[in-house]
Amino acid sequence: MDRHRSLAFHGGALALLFLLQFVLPPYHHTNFTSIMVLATYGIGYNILIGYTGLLSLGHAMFFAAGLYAAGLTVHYFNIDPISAFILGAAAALAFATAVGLVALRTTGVSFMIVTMMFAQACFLLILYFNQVTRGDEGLVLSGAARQIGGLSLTNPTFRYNLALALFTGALVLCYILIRSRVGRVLVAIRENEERVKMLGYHTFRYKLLALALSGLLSGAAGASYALMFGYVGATFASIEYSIFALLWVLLGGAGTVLGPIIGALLMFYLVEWTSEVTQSYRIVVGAALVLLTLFFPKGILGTLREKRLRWLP
Amino acid sequence: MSLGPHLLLALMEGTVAAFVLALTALGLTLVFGVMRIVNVAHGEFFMLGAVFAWAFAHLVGNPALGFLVAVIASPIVVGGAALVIDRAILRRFNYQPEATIVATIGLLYIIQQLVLIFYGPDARSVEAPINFRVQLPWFGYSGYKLVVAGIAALLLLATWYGIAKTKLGLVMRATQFDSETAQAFGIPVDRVYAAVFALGAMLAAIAGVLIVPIKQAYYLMGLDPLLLSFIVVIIGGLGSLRGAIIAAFVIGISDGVISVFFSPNLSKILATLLVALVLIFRPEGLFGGKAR
Amino acid sequence: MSFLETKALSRRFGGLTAVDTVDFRLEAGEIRAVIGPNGAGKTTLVSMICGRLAPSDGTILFDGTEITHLPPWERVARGIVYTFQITSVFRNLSCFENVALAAQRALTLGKAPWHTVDSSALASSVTDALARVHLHERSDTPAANLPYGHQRLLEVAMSLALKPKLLVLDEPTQGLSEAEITDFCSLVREIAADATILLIEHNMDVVMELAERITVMSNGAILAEGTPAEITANAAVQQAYLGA
Amino acid sequence: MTRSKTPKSNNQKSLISRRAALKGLGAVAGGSAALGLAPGFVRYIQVSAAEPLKIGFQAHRTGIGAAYGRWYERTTNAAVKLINDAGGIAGRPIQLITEDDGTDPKRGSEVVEKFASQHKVDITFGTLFSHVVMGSAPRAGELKMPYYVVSEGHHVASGALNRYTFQPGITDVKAQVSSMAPWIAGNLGKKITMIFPDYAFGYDHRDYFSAAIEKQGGQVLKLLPIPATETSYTKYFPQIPSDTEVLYHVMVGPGVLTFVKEMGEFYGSNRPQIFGFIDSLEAVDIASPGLEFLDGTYFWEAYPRYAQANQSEADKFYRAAVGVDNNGASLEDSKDVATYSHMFGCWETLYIIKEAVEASGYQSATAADKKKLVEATEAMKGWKEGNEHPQGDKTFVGQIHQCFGHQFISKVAGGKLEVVHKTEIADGTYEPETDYTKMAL
Repeated sequence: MDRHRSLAFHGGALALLFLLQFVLPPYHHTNFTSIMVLATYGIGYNILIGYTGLLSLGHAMFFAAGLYAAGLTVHYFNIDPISAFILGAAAALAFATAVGLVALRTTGVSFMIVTMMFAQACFLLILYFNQVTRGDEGLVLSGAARQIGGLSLTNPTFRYNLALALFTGALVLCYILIRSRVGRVLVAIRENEERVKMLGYHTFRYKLLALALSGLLSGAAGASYALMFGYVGATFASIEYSIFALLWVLLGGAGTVLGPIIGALLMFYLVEWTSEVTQSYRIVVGAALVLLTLFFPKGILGTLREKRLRWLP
Repeated sequence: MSLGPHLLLALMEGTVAAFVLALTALGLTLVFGVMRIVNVAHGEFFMLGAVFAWAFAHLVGNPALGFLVAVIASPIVVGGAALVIDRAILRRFNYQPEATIVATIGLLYIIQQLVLIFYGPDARSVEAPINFRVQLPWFGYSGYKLVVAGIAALLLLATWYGIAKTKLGLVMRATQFDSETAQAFGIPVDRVYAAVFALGAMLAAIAGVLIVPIKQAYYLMGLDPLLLSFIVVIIGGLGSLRGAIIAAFVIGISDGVISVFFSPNLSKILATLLVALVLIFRPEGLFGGKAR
Repeated sequence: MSFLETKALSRRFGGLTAVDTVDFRLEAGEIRAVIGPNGAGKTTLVSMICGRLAPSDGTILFDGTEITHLPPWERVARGIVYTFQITSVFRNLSCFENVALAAQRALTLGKAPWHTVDSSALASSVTDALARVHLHERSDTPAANLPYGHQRLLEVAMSLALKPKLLVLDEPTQGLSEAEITDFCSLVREIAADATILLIEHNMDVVMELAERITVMSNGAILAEGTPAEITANAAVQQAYLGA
Repeated sequence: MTRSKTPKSNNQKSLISRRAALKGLGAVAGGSAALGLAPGFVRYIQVSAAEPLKIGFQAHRTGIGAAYGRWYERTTNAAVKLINDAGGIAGRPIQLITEDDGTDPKRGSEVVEKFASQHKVDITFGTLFSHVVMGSAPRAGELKMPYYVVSEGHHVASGALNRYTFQPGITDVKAQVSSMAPWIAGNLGKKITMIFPDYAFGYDHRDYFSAAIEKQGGQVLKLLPIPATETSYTKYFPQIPSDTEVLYHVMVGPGVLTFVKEMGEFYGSNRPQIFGFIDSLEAVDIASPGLEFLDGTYFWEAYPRYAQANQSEADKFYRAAVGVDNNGASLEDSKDVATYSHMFGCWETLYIIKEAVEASGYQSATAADKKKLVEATEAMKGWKEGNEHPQGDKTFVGQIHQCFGHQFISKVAGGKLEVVHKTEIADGTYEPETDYTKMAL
């Protein structure tokens, strides 16, 4: 019963996103496209913070790994977007695994600090190899290189549906993961890692798996962003983009499948509206973070789940 | 310039940077040690120290007197702000570590933007209280930088004395060791936390005041000291005061030397790699105890 | 050769020696109680046996092989299972899910994390374990909604689902009512039919009722060891612990 | 252009004047919010005989570009007012719609999108920082939105962008630095050490100046890139080879004053020739305490900040219209120094847009009309000095969408900049690296 309700809820959300493309005005059409890509990044982040209980402040490095792996190969070697996407996601997966092998040796706040530092080192590496990356200015991918089977990635309808497909894939992956036995172990690690260890689990491996999957989704989102919007720049590796993921997930509800997209949507339009009346959108972001921790530590969906929708995964 | 003097200059620059870094990182690690929380807005306290130093120096007018006022008043104001933050926010969710991280990220944004609104996007300088140039046979050097190193050394000593020898320090150490037992023995843990949080902020603020005649006050200046402090506390062992100070010198001086001979970006990348190595061989940091 | 043996096992915390060169032996099938005043080193000793703490010195042998440096999950795989002193069930999960976490582990030992589990085998294993502690009817109740005594039983069920050879119970009866304690004792005897039991316990009635042999610790060392009768008669124990 | 310019140094401005400035900014923000509402009303009313021509202005109101953005807005508003007072463009008044991009490339492309889809503007213009241009231009190209940037980066002329992106109002960095080389080699020395920011803007200097000075028989002895966040410079100076004849600096970031001060401490009175790009000190008062060390050094300027003895009528007119005094500071606040070598680009670009719209017969925001506008812009050859182009004559190369103008070299004397040399346009021109006109429209 709960299972059906939950399937209907998420299926309904995806159907709504599909239908929205027919009614959204062009500006919001493009915004939704980019929000779905960024929400995929959010889902990746959520697997780690929401379901495994690991607070990373360096996820922009995985997003950037996908962004650069896909972007640079398209720019320099002219490979096709599908291979570039696969390459980007794979690069992020490998990178996240490598980072995990070191960073997961720490726990709690040290993990946060270490991920943040690694991300900053990646940001500096991008600047350091400016001959290749063009540093902060970044690279523009030509429209000609961004074609899949004759369809241009600059075509809004095509792009919207690709973003939707990416988001759906991430959502389904996340949904299956948390319903699986592995997902149960991850949640148990979030609740009490020591106990899970004494139940005989090699918790390090599970955390590594969570981080790798999280990096994979972040990187897939990064690669898609590069290919769909044609720009690759160091800004996306900055700490700000790690904080954004945290903000979306916390706002939407950590440990809820749809939380990241709700958070990303709300945050986008909150900044959009406030920037019309004030230039201080950062205060809005900051206040949102503080107020969330004080009054809604579980985020929107998390609070809903607590109050009524107990079946929400 | 030949290698010898070049290295000397690098060492001098690195040492001055290390003293300031040690003060900043000490504040961060003190807060972690006693309260078990990480203050991501720590760099903003550093920045606020610098910005208020500009404001006070500007109000007074006379450089030497203005700086003197700034050294005393700026940390007090910043410490006061930290107290307000502690009461209004951190205490409400009982210093829960993850919530603290998120809330202090929020504070980082809020503080930066408030400074941008009321102080502006400009970098503003404060005149050094003493202005002389030390002429070495090979190059000239700012006398004020040597003064900064001296003051920072005194402050580090004073902090050590405060923690090791005074009653307040004893209470702090007791709370750090076991806050529940401390509470049971009648130590007002709540107030100790507030005091420690304020003290941590004041240490960062003083570092900001000292640096402002060298580097100017600028609303985005907090990120670098924050990241460097993070590197320092991880290498030194979270919560270890001795580790933080030793690591500050390792990082400060090596950063000075590497960035003189190679690239500053490279030196920061190398520092991060060093952290990775430390974690592989000693996850608890070079001087950290095993996590309890 | 003993089922479990420690040789000169020590653990120091800074300047404090919590366990001091302890030689401890346990035979298969035994119910052994470890008693001693607070701070005697009981929990430190069993923590080293389960792998929660690394020893400072000494070795641990289990079933003929050295396990001194094995991580806890490998010890669980060999059959050493620890039941927490402080109740550590997953409060937001149902009883079934709690035990399933353990059962799933037992069914996938030595396999990769993504290995699938046959759900009917899992279900029967969980139901078995719950039935042994008489919680099978509350299978869908969230652990948080159970009364305290039942949470302790759930904790035991999780351990049982791991198919222990050596079950370490750390103060299992703490906070239980008299009636619950009686039930608990008979449960332990049932378990002992196919597992060795190492019990840390403060309640002397429980100890006397259950233990075949008793080890008394004091100041990090073993003060005495013997049958309940021998221990009751031991003057040193009376002086140090029973407080005579 | 990509640099952390915002942070100009100014240690004398009082908090009071800062507040006054903020009030002003607030008013601008409020005004433009009102403007943001305006399009809706205009559509419904439909009374005006001439439908306004909507120009979207992508402004750096916040983020690291804020100090520059402020002056870009002032210059743009002044030019729009003049054009509208004189009857607008093709008889239609300009309706300027300003959106903040936060000096962020992602937001930049969203702003372009918003202009095109929501405000339905005819033209987008005014972007300064390179990374924002790079982030926004692809979207402008996809939307077929004519996009006129005022960035001075070499990105347009290099062929990295697209058929819809132009830079007709300001000479690019490659041409600027190339035109400096002959004079430096001839007057200051041939052995050069370069200090430049370690990011894209600095790389243009590094690559194109090195090439240009070698052509003059000179040599770059040492390259010293400085990271964006650097605030302390002493450690870099020992790396300057002692046989350096000319120190070439284009320092930006929060620490420009520190840079000069520490350079003074390091060298004392015994210094090489020093040549800098005014980017180092845009929006900074040359007479600030701490900058005395720069006396007798040289600067590139695109447009002399201080009114010169032979000041043109056009410059007088331009200064008065924008509200800049003879020292390059705001008429209202003599401490509020303009970004004089860059902001003229907004002014001139608006007049070029006017010319292009009128020449193309552009009517409405249709694909066909926008194509005509692009082709008309590409067909232009250059402009003569005058009130519409106060900085001076320019040539325009349609193939690469880039203009070329005269550059100036000024010497610091008594806290002011005195022009000592004016380059020829030909000093900076180079072979086209691309041909946008061959791209599909």
